Amino acid sequence: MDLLNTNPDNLSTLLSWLTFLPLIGMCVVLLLPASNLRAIKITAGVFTFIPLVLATQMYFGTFDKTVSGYQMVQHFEWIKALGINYSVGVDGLSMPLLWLTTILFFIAVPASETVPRLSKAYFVLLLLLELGVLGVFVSLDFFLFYVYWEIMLLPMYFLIGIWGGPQREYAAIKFFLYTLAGSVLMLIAVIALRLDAGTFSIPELVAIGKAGGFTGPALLGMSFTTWVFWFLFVAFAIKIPAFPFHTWLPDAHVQAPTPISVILAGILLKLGGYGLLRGCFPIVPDAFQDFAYVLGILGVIAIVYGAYVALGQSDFKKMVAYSSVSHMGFVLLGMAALTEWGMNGAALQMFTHGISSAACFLVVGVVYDRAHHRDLNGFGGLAQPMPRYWAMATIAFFASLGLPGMAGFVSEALTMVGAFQSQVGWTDEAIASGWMWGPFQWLTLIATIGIVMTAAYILWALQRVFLGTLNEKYADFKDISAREVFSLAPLLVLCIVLGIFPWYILDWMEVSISDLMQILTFAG
Amino acid sequence: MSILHQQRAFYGLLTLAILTSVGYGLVSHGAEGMAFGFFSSFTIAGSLMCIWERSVVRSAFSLMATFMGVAGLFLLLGSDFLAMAQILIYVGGILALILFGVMLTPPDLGERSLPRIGGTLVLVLGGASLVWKHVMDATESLAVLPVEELTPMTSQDQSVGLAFLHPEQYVVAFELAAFLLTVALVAAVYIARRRTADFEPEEAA
Amino acid sequence: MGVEAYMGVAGVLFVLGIVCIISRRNILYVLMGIEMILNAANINFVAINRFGNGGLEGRMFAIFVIILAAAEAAIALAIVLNVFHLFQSIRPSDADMLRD
Amino acid sequence: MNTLTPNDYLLLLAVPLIPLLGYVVQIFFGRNLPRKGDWMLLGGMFIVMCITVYMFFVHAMGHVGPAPFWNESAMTADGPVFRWLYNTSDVPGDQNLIAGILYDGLAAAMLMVVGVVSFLVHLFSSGYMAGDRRYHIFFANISLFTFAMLGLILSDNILFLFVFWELMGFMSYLLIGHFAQDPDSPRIKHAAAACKKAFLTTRVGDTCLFFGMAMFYFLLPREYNDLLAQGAIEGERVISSFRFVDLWTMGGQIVEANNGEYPFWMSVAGLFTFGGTVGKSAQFPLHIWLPDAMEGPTPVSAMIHAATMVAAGVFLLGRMFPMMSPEVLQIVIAVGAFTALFAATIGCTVNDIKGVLAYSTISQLGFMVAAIGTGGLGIVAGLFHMVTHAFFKACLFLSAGSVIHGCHHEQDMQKMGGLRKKMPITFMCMLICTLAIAGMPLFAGYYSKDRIIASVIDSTLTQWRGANVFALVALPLAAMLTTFYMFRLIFLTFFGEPRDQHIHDHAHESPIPMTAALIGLASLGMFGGHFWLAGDPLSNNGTWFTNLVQWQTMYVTSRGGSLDLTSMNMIAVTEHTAHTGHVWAVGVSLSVLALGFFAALWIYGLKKLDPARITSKLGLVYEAVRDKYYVDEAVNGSVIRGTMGLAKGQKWIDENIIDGTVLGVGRLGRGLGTLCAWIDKNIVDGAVNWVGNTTQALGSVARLLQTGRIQQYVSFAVGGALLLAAFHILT
Repeated sequence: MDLLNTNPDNLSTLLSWLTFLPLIGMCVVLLLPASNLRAIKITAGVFTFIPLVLATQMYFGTFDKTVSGYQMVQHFEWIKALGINYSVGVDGLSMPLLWLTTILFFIAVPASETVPRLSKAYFVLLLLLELGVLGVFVSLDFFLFYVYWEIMLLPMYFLIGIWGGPQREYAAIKFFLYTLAGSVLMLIAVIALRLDAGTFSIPELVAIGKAGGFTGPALLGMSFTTWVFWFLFVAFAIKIPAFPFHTWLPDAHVQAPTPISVILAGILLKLGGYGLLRGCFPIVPDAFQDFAYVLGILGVIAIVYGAYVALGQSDFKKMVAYSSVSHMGFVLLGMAALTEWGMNGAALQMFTHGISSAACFLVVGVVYDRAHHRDLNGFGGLAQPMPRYWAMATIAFFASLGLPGMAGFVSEALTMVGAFQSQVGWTDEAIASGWMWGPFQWLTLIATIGIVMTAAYILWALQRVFLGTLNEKYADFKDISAREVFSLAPLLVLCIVLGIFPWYILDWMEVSISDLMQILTFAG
Repeated sequence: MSILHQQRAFYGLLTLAILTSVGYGLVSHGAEGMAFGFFSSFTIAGSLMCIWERSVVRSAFSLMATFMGVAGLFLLLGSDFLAMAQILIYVGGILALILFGVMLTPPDLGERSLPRIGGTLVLVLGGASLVWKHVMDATESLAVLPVEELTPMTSQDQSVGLAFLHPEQYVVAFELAAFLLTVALVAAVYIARRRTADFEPEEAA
Repeated sequence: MGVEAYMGVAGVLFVLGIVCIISRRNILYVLMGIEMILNAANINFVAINRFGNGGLEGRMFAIFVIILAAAEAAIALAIVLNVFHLFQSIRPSDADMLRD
Repeated sequence: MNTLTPNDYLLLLAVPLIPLLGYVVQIFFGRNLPRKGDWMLLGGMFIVMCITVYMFFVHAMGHVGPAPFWNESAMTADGPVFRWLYNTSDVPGDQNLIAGILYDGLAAAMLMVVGVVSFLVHLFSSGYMAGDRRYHIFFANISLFTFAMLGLILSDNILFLFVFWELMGFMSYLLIGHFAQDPDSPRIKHAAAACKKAFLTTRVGDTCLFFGMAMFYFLLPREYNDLLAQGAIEGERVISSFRFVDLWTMGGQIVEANNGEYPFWMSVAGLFTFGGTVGKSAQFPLHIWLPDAMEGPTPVSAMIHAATMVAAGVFLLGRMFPMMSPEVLQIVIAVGAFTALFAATIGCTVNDIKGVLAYSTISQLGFMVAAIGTGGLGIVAGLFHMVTHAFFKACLFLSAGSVIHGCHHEQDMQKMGGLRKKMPITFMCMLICTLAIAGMPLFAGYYSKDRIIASVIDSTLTQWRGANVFALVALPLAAMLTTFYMFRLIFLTFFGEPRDQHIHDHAHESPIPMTAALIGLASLGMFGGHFWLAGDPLSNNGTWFTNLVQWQTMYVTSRGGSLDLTSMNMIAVTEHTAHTGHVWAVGVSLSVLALGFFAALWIYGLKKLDPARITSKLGLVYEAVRDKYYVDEAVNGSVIRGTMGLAKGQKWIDENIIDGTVLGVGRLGRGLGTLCAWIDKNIVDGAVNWVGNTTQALGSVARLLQTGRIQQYVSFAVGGALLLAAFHILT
């Protein structure tokens, strides 16, 4: 199979258009006079809406979900000397996330009305961020992947650093250094792969990886594939964020303005997971399988630990931030299980968590815009003055809770059942003796505690904010405004529709996930 | 020695040098050699006199000899347009300018000091002779034809004129030169304009 | 006559130009020295052009040198007048305001 | 042998979809529909009731045959099939989840019960909730709840059962929390806490069920295929699936292959599934949420916390019964019996009218669970009791509701008294249902409770096991206490002089829709029992209901397996023991009834004995019982404070240790920074300054050359050039 099917006739420029539209938008916004904020908002809106239309048309139209391998590939030499070429393509794994990105950015623009000190620079950086994120999802050349990864980093730093809350500098710096450390590790790994395999292109690396063709030098006592795996894993784990590297997330979320934390939670966390499924697992599959149980353990720790810490929070947004840590733990657990349902669950969880956590952050944003504080104990009985807001908040939070009928449940159920089926870590004699209980079965059992605790902290928060006696300070709050509904409603509709018909996403992913599963050596 | 003797000795030596070079040229290369000898000695003598002369005016005029000598050499080398341009611009233009300069500045007769001139001359000539061999080696690398195979000299003023306006050749340089000259002219006028300050009487500083 | 002869003359003229600039105390001699140096360069150009492949480059270059020399002389003269006006003396050593 | 035709399935499919449609319409247009849209939902429920009753009589009632009617849903694809995970049919069966409808005896009975009870409760609440501010939202939530319950009953696989199971949990959260958003309701704070508590406790049970379900899904086919490989079972390889039909066949054949031995993991999975029932049907450890759930409006308590939702746990037990190994059944009996007794004792001390009914529900559920636990005919008794209990408990709650409605939301029995003249219809209905729950012959309760006691006696006689013995003692005692506290309630509310004159004067009979619902349920409570049996109550088999419910054995046998329930649980019910067991049961239940009634009459009716003296004599025991054995405090203290402590601890860990390490690194960095700064200033900077100074000194020397005289510069230039040339030449 010609990995990149780069024969000229199918060089469709659709993907390049999609990624570079925000850039054009940025230039247009730059040209506009800074004083005319309305025009800027409209242009930003237009230049996020067009990629959305494009992505939707691609998702439901041009993307053929039955064909395996990459589609809409565009490939040409970029830096001939180093063998870096601009190769762009999309497959079942990245298509839904691409669509999610365009949706969330389109929603973020109207949601930016209430950002303090809003200015032209904000929208410029926002569009640059969109370029970076779209680029990461479409790039098939590891170097291009890295370039977009770095592009995405910079605007995020400024967006948090300038328009954020009180300690925004600390949060921005912490976010920047954390992710930068990760991306440095990734760079080392990418270069090591390039030198060893002679190419940056991911499909070729995957082919070599599958054939076990890496013969690079050992480092720190680890074989080549192992240390490359660890470097890549740490780089992506920081982004997920996996357990030990997650402390930047709450600070970044608390300080970031609402639309930015919507994007941060909605998409940026998925880059880690996507990176693992695109760059780390298929390229060094045997190392991934050897250390799958470590990933599983980290995933479960994240689930349980994230849930407990969220329970202990008194800041509404920090609680939702930790809930993101907990939910992204499922992605890690699903991936580590190396089973069909596990992988599908992980990939679907990335999408569903994207929409549900974005909805939760918008909900927090709505109440923050009115009360200008996020202390959970300071609220009370908001359901009375704002009934429609309470209805939407319930749907959003119960979607992230994993209530059946909502998208969250499908992915969590898939991940849990997939993880339960995992035979990672089963010793051979255990299999022989028919004893069907290995480490991952224990991990799934522990993860159920996490699920119960998720219900606990969400319901407790809902009770403190919405139910009970109305705090007279908030008696005159007006209900959710049309603009806020415009941002929130599509996400909630998506949550419900995907809850009932998950195949809108799963069908798209099914082919590429089964391709990934072929890479596994033992019968997954 | 008194100044007069010095002058007489210097000019005597000069004419002697001119004659020897013409003679030697005649002997070694016939008519062409003679012409070369004459022109080259004329150039060098002119510049020597320019350095030697105490008064600026005489130096200026001696410079004219140098320019004429150089023009002659150009003729010998077959570029007649250039020789004519040399005479026209250098003698007619630049020399006149220098004379204006001389007129506008006070004469400073005592300024020449022979030992200085002698010292620098000896020094520079010594260094130059040191370097001369090296320069000669450098010219070996030039693709220079020996005298015999030279193509006969033909007057190329037609081609020079065309070259000036020929699009691939020098039309750009030509236009730029024209532009540069106008700018230089304006700049010179501007720099040397009479300041209003000159007209008010200056109080005691 | 060989090209060495012409270059010899150019060399001597060049040296004399430098001597003229350095030894005489009058700014005008600096100008004259510069003219000598430029002429020496011209001789070389034309000589090598003649004895070389005989194209037009050498001559054309010489012509442009001459043109520019003219422009340079005009500017130089204007500057000399100003110097004289400012320092009331035409000795280059007096115009040492650049020294801190 | 499937008697259901394709359009029957469409009819069945309509049953859950009508309330769903009603919900969607109500949510969007409820507010501005006439009478806020309650007639629309009421009409919808009426249609659903008619369908369920029609389907029940056409298919379930008339059918008396060996194999239960069922549908192979996906296989024969005559039933509507819903591909859930992947819409393409080329994905292998076990990867894609194909859900269909399983309409068998148990489902038929439950469907009818839920249909009837829901309709009557809708009718009742249209009157009871008349003045409520969020009237249309209440109706929307109730109809979505009905959708979830009907969906649960009809689902043919355990995953969809789980989906509707949790959806019901969510709806009970919203309904209990109904008053939590009503500013003028006095108990707004309690309602807020109660709904959260309800959801969380059931969520604990749900996760256990989820885990059990995952175990069955993964381990059952693996075991089956291993045995297949070893030749113990013939047939072709099996793919893992959630569908009940597959679970039963695989389970039955595995057990049979192990000649009756249940593999260990099957017991573990069974236990986890039972965890789900404990959570949802409020069995002993997880029962704490039901009494608090009384914060919700009374129709909610009637429908959700008496008839339907809590019965779902027992329904699940009925569905998953073949997978339960004998050890698990022991635990089931123990938990059921203990809950029955435990709740009954508390019931006697509660003064809140709905509180009494709440604990009575827990106790009755304990009866059902224990009955099913005994296996064999016990399943029939348990499920039958579930059906009758739904009717009379709903009626009891609704009558309590009308009492409360009459006494202007006064729930404390101490303040009531002598209301029988004021509210004759409510009194009559409540009396009928109390007789039913007490087990008076000819009333519904008698048949089912008597059968339970009979099955307990049978199982203990056939094999002397600890749990059975405990049940044998506990259940009759609980039955006696049930009669006692029910009649205590009747005497306190309806008989004697009014204790609170103000309430008594204003008490009034409820309006028509409420009383109509009460009469409907009361009649079902009365005739429900006899009508079902269509056979002599004393005989053991042949009753129409038994073979309706005993479908599993027949089902598996018809598929070539030999899953004999009785044999599976090794309770060989011989003809003889069945009969003697039954005689004993009738005797026990009648004596217990009499004992309970006269005790209540003695203390509360004729006021011969002052209850205060008994309680003082009992002293500490009474306090313990009255405070519900401090279970709430224990749970709050241990579990909830424990989790909160853990949460605060982990928050501290996260902030100080993990973040601490990062900050530590930061501080370390800063410390190093200051150190380096010092080094930098003194040493490095020192060097730089030194260099600076020396260069400056050299500079001043060099400055001498800067004479400003042009000629010197030219000479330097020429000198430099010459030097270079010389250097070049010499080297």
